[in-house]
Amino acid sequence: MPITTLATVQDTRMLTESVCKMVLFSPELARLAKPGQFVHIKCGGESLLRRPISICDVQEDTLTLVLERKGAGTQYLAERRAGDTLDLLGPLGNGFELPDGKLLLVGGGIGVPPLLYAAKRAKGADAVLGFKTKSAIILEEEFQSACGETAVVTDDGSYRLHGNVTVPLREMLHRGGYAGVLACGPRAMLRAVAEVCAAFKVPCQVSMEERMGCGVGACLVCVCETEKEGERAMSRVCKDGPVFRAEEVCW
Amino acid sequence: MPITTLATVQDTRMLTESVCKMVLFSPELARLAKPGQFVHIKCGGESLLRRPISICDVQEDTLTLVLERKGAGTQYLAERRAGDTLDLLGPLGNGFELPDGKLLLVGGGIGVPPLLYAAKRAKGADAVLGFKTKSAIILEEEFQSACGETAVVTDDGSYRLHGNVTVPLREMLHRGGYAGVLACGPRAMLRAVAEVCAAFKVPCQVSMEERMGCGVGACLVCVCETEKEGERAMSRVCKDGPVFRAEEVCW
Amino acid sequence: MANLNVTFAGVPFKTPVVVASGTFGFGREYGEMFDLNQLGGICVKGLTLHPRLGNPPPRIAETPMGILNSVGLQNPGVDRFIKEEMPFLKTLNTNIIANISGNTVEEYAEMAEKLSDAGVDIIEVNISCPNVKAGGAAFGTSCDAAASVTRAVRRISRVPVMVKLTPNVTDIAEIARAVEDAGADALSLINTLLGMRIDITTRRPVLHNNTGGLSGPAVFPVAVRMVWQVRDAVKIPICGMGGIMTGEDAVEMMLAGADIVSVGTALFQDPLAAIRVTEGIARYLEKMNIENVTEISGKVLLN
Amino acid sequence: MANLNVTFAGVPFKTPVVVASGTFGFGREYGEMFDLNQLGGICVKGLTLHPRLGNPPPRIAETPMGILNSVGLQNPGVDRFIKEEMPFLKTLNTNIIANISGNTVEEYAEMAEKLSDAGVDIIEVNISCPNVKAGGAAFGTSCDAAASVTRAVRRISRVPVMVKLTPNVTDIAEIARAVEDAGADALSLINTLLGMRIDITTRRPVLHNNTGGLSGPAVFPVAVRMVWQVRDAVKIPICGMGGIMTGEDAVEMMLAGADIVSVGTALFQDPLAAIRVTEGIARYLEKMNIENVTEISGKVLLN
Ligand SMILES: Cc1cc2nc3c(=O)[nH]c(=O)nc-3n(C[C@H](O)[C@H](O)[C@H](O)COP(=O)(O)OP(=O)(O)OC[C@H]3O[C@@H](n4cnc5c(N)ncnc54)[C@H](O)[C@@H]3O)c2cc1C
Ligand SMILES: Cc1cc2nc3c(=O)[nH]c(=O)nc-3n(C[C@H](O)[C@H](O)[C@H](O)COP(=O)(O)OP(=O)(O)OC[C@H]3O[C@@H](n4cnc5c(N)ncnc54)[C@H](O)[C@@H]3O)c2cc1C
Ligand SMILES: Cc1cc2nc3c(=O)[nH]c(=O)nc-3n(C[C@H](O)[C@H](O)[C@H](O)COP(=O)(O)O)c2cc1C
Ligand SMILES: Cc1cc2nc3c(=O)[nH]c(=O)nc-3n(C[C@H](O)[C@H](O)[C@H](O)COP(=O)(O)O)c2cc1C
Ligand code: FES
Ligand code: FES
Repeated sequence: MPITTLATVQDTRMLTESVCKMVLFSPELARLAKPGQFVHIKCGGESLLRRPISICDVQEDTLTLVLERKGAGTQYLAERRAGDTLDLLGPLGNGFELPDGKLLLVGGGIGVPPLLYAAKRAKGADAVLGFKTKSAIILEEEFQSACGETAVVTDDGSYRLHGNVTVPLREMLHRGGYAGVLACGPRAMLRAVAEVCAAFKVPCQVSMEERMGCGVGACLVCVCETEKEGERAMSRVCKDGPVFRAEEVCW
Repeated sequence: MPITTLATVQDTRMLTESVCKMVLFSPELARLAKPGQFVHIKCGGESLLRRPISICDVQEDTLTLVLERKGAGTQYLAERRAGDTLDLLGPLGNGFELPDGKLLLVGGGIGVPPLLYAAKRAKGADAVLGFKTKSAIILEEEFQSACGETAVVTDDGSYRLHGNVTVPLREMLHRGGYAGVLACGPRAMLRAVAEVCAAFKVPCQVSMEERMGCGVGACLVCVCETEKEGERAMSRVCKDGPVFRAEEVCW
Repeated sequence: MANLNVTFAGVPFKTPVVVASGTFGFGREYGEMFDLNQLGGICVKGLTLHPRLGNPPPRIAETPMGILNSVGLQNPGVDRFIKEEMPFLKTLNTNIIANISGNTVEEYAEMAEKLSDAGVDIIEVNISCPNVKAGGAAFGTSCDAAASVTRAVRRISRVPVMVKLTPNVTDIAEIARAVEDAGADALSLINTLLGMRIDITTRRPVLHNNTGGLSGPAVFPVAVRMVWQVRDAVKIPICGMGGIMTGEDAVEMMLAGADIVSVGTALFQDPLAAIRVTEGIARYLEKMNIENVTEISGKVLLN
Repeated sequence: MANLNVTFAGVPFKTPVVVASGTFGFGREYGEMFDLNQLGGICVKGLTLHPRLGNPPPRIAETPMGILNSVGLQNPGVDRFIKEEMPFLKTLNTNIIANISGNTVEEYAEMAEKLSDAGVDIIEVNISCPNVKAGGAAFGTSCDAAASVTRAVRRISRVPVMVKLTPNVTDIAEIARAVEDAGADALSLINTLLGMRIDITTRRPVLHNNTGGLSGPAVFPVAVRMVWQVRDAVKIPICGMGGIMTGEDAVEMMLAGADIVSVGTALFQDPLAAIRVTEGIARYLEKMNIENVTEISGKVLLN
């Protein structure tokens, strides 16, 4: 059950030139939030719409968000400082299902953050993280301490493995032992991950992105085409998602 | 010649529950500003229009403004703190003519501030200041030190003289010795002052208010009906005014 | 405490604040966040005779103090609505307004027939959806077409009929009169203004549908003007909407001529917006010493 | 440095950015603040055959990201404009666009005759002013009336004729086609959307004229959509306007179909807005490696 609440910014830090980590004090949300859920944040008086941001981590009374400065809304968020308050609506969305057993987490770019909280709540996890280039890498240490194994790839080979996430993904699935794959990142990456998982017959959950209005499932603007038991539907990313079974998404 | 400039807030103070005094660092504007002129201030990203505020005083490199919190724009201004910057367009308008000789300044409510700078620049001045009630009185001491005599009236008699500004005005004009009257305040007050001055045959200048767009004379939204040598015109408060000869205003 | 009761098209409303079609789904989601019985009414997501998947995403774009949407009437169809949603909606102690769109006059009539005994309090005839090809706005931009839809629904419906007007017309008063003459019990306005945004990096329209409907504060002054013009043109009651964010906005819309108001886009910023608007109206009435909210409708004093 | 030259209706423009009629007076005031020769053109305050005092104040009201104005064509009349303002304007190295409004077709024609030899580069025929009773928008809402004004002015004018369209119509493309067929050399759009604000304390409309014209960012998505629709309907060039605040906005308007753009309300927030818009366009072109600004007009890629 989502709530609206004013959360106080406790700490902010730039992780890269454009990615900001923000710790918010909000005991209620910290209590309610599950991995894969998100909050819908009011970005001052100039933006009419809230902005959806995934919950990256939860610690006692605080929520950690990691966000990339893109347009006016995320710019506003990145400018907040300790002591400022933010108007949050959340927790929203279904979140990841965490089956018993070890999980393989696959994140790309700004899709990496929500997987951290999943890593911490999972009964064992390995991770494959993909970034454009070395300077875009975020949260590597956090994943290393939360996961058994953490593979990092960069598109340009400027750090660790060269190439895309499907390379280590294949290898690790080949080795076996995973109860499922959770993926978050650009659509093209998710699709590729879904295909690999299908080939390996490993259940895969993907976290989708779409532009949102209400955030709670009422306005039907945030849809993703899905097919379940032969029935095509326009499912709501904010309510039926953001996490979908990969095989149900019409790519 | 108006300029746009970023001025830094040096100091703010509430003079009454809703009236705020603000000192701005702006050497260029301080150099250019004449009594009776105003600045047009951008009030954050939510208000499309700037807000016109009279120049209350000028001191070396600073400008003093006194403003009343009414709607969103003045609320924004009243919330500024030392170190914040404001985007100003100014100095605007014609300002008061300051004839040689002693002047009588008549101010009502939030119309009082611009007369202070006039008092300081005039070759001798007395003042009549009117307020709703005792708690609304502003700048009394400043006028007392800048003027020979300062009469204060309140609508409800809660301080000094009871009644409206025309009572002391008549008395003082009766005594004589004034080269002119400068008035700023609500329209009804200005009209009454103009009538009294006409009866005493003392030249009277009034500072008018109107809702503004450009502030520089280009858009013609801020007009005041005037008549000069038999010709009726819609004069621009921002450019032809805000100060008009009382006898030219079509009340 | 001021009295917020309004009788609108013969239907008693506890408060003059309803939520706008398409912004509130069928009520369940916001029902998790506040007590729906505090609302004057719920106008449900636009219904069509057959289920519709709507347009592909993106379906929303932000504009200065507004949004564009191009949902395209995604809905389960009127039959599943009656079967799956009305049982829940009937448990509520608030008015239910069914919003219908058809491809033909006959479809409108068929839906009205089905809904008349389904327990809805009012049928809102949407002749103004900018996001569908057939039907929708095509009916709303011509007096004849608007009148014929109204007549057909009015003849069949056993509940009051409210017709929703589009702002994308030269003369909204003319359409309003035609709809009144055709028997409408009430009018609602405005639906969205047609708009477009283009991403200058990709050169593509932000909305997959290229254009969409503009709502939110940006359209408020247009909505107030149109409500005022329509108030002047017809005698039937008006549900005013378009950019209402606060109680003050609602009062302004009522002074212009609205008997009740709808809150839509504001919900996206504040899920409790409709309640806050209601409280704001009550505060205004108290401050101004006005006993009944009905006393302010249409009471603008022209210059 | 990208090339910003545009030939518009046969007239060379140094940059595609002009200032909108009614927001820039006759240029003198802003001329104190920046070099007017940096502008692509100046569209002067709307002129009428005889001097007009305009409407009583207040003439402006603020709305969410917009303004309403009801100036009502205050101007010294076309003769005094030619005598008192043109000598100054002719000293400038930028295009001068005369904006004219008439009560009758004959008045429009008479003004065009007077202005043809006065040194203006383009005559903009305003058939869209929402703030005057006679003339203005009445001509802009009917294809026949719009065409007959256009025809009359086109017959007489010895400079290119640009017709300014009102957004307050059901189908702007239809009007645009009628005006093109009647011989217009160019189109400009949009003029203001009719709107209203009411002060809820006094219950009076904020504007003395009760209603006024909405401009500024609030209308931007509507303007972009209309420019796109009109681009699709006619071949003659388009001057796009309505809510442009930044270079990015101007690019968006050009992608939708504008050949040049006008900046109006933005000047009230930033007197140098037109220059900033010009710089923003140049920056975009450089970033995207586009040599000529003309390459982006109408180049939206539809979904
Ligand atoms: C469920 C979900 C979780 C997300 N989690 C994160 C996160 O943890 N960290 C992070 O940096 N980003 C996240 N995003 C993306 C983030 O919401 C967008 O980057 C952000 O909304 C952009 O807003 P803006 O004002 O900066 O950009 P603008 O482009 O100015 O925004 C304009 C409009 O488009 C919308 N929009 C633009 N890009 C996106 C996008 N990619 N997804 C959804 N809406 C978009 C905005 O919300 C806004 O309504 C998430 C998106 C979704 C849907
Ligand atoms: C030449 C001039 C000098 C002024 N000097 C001062 C001063 O020194 N101190 C001071 O407190 N006030 C002064 N005012 C009045 C001040 O400009 C308004 O109180 C202010 O604009 C209100 O803005 P708001 O956003 O708070 O109110 P809102 O009512 O929310 O404003 C809405 C719109 O109406 C306009 N508006 C509202 N009231 C007025 C008004 N009285 N005059 C002009 N525009 C108005 C606003 O500028 C804005 O565009 C002056 C006005 C003028 C014309
Ligand atoms: C996402 C969205 C979906 C909408 N769907 C419908 C609809 O199905 N039927 C309808 O009549 N109006 C629909 N509308 C229009 C609203 O009911 C309302 O008329 C409009 O949004 C103006 O009000 P607002 O500014 O308060 O949102 C929709 C609006 C939005 C924003
Ligand atoms: C104060 C004001 C006065 C205007 N006067 C005229 C006019 O005289 N003639 C005209 O054709 N348009 C007039 N307009 C409309 C503008 O030229 C322009 O079409 C409109 O404002 C939209 O552009 P913008 O949003 O950039 O201002 C006026 C607009 C404003 C704000
Ligand atoms: S954002 Fe409204 S349904 Fe998802
Ligand atoms: S505000 Fe534009 S002319 Fe005065």
